[in-house]
Amino acid sequence: MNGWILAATVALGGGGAAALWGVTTGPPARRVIAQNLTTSAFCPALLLLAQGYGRPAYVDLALLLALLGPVGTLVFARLLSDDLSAQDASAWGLTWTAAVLGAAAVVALCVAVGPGRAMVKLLVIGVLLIGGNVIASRALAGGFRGVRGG
Amino acid sequence: MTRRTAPRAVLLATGELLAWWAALALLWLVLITSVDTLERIVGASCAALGAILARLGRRAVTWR
Amino acid sequence: MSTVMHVLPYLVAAYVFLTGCYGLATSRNLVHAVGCLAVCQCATYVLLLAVGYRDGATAPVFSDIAPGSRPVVDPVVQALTLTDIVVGATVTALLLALVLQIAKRHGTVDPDELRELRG
Amino acid sequence: MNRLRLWLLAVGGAGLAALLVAACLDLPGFGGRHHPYGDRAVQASLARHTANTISSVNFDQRAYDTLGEMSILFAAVLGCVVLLRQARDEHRAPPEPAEVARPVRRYALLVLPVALVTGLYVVAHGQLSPGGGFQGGVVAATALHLLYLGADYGALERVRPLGVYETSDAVAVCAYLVLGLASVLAGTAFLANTLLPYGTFNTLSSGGAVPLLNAAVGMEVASAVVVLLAHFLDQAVEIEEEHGS
Amino acid sequence: MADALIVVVLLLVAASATAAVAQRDPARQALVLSFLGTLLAALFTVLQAPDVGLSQLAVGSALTPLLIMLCVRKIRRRGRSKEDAR
Repeated sequence: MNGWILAATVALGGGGAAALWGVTTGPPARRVIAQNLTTSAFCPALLLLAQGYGRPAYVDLALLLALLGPVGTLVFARLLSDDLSAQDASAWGLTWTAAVLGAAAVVALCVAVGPGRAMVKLLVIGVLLIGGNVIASRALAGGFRGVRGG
Repeated sequence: MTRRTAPRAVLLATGELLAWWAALALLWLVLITSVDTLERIVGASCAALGAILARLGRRAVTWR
Repeated sequence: MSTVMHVLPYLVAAYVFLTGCYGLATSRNLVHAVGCLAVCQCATYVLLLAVGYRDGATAPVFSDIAPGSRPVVDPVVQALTLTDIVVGATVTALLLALVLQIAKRHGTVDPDELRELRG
Repeated sequence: MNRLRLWLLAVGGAGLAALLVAACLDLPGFGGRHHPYGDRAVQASLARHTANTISSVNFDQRAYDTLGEMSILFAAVLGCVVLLRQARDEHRAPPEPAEVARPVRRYALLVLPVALVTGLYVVAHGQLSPGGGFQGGVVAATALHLLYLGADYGALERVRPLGVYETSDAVAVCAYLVLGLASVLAGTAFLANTLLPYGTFNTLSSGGAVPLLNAAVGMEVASAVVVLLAHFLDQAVEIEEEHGS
Repeated sequence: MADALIVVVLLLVAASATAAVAQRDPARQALVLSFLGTLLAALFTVLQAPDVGLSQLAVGSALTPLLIMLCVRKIRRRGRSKEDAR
């Protein structure tokens, strides 16, 4: 029984269900935050799967998600900025807990992988993920105030 | 000697391009698994492309 | 449990397809209809990949494992799904362009109102 | 009329559902061992030293099908360009510079080259690790639009001369065709991967023509997506109706 | 253990597909479609199809939402200018 896959199941199942509930209900501000947190839940899950299946090649998936996830959130932050500016769309507590959980997963994987090129790649993905999510939530919290929705 | 071709501006520009090129070449080396000459050549050219785009992007954003 | 597992992915694919068709048929906004069509297409991805799966197998990509060392899933199905995703994205783009034209020429994106505009 | 339509939908849906469930129950079990095509595809891919079997299937065993898919992409983008052009009763307002928060702008300028290099990495290693021309091309195109997301549409327009991308789109499609015709000129079949040496396994030059076709498709997808998004962005941000109409 | 993971992700895919269809407003549907795209990329990884997962990630996370949101913005902006002109 592979511990990594169990952790990935918990991340995908729990994080996925919470993000789905967040994306489908509540005010638009809360929905875009849930979409942002989807990335910070699924990227570590993909990393855990790559380790669980014993396939370092799957790490490229997490790399691409760490890059394009925040870009997707920026798309919504910018094009929904008129709806978001009305409500306060900042959930810094959630963002930082997700960032800490992501960092914990990356550190655990680095320990498991051992020093070398693979560890540096994991750290690059971790930095991109956490940086991307923090900036995306910064954009949601009012990054596009001067933009008239476009 | 317009502002753009003043030696100092040219120096700054090449400095920025080189810095971006070095960083992106390092990123390429991290991404690939096996390193051989062809990988280095392709990596160097992709990093150069990225450096040019980085500089163009910065100038496009700061250009008013 | 395993008998359910044998057929669950196909049933999920069929369910997603039917849900997409229901959304497409009862949509009151053409952009929403294009989204429902995208959901229908997602069903085909799930079905195709479920057909190609093999228990305990890994992907037939041998950049980090030795060929033949582990059982592999079916690559042909994955190539079909990859083509499906790319064509799906371009069809979505073309349909959205058409929706923009309809909105511009008829001033509405509600399919029912469009029907009444004729004549 | 609406009630009749819903009723018809319900009957049709129920019939389709019944047929689908019957079909699902008859399919071979999920996770079965019998994959005849898969085993042969893996053998053919390994014979030609292509580590990524999916890229080998896409660009070597079924390259003609990928040619068709690429022309679908080209035709769809052409359709969008024709549909979304500026009509007579519309004028083009210059995009007003938008004030974006400083950290967001710095993030966009930082991730822009990183995403481009990652996209090129995914294209270049298409025949080795997971990835390929399509995925890398879309990532590279999306990277370019970080300028719009991180700053304003004017900044993106300064960096993205549309004519260059339209010609590179056409050049990439022609490159794919020329690679195919090259093997015809050399005496074998169209798009047959028998011309170039297959190189050593799991290196960048392995797989004969697969990496070249990958690069051609990557360039085509990247420029096609840029052209596509350009026309959608023009419609959404710049082109406005004459208010008098 | 891998079966449980497949079942969990498949049920999530079914639920998010239902949510995507039930969401009548296109802007909010784009949000759910973006979530569905990322979830499908995870499902494809679980079904051992990384190439397809990469393709779904590239297309589903940034390209399709951007296209839909630009379309929504154009229709919403046209609606607003129509009211001013009237």
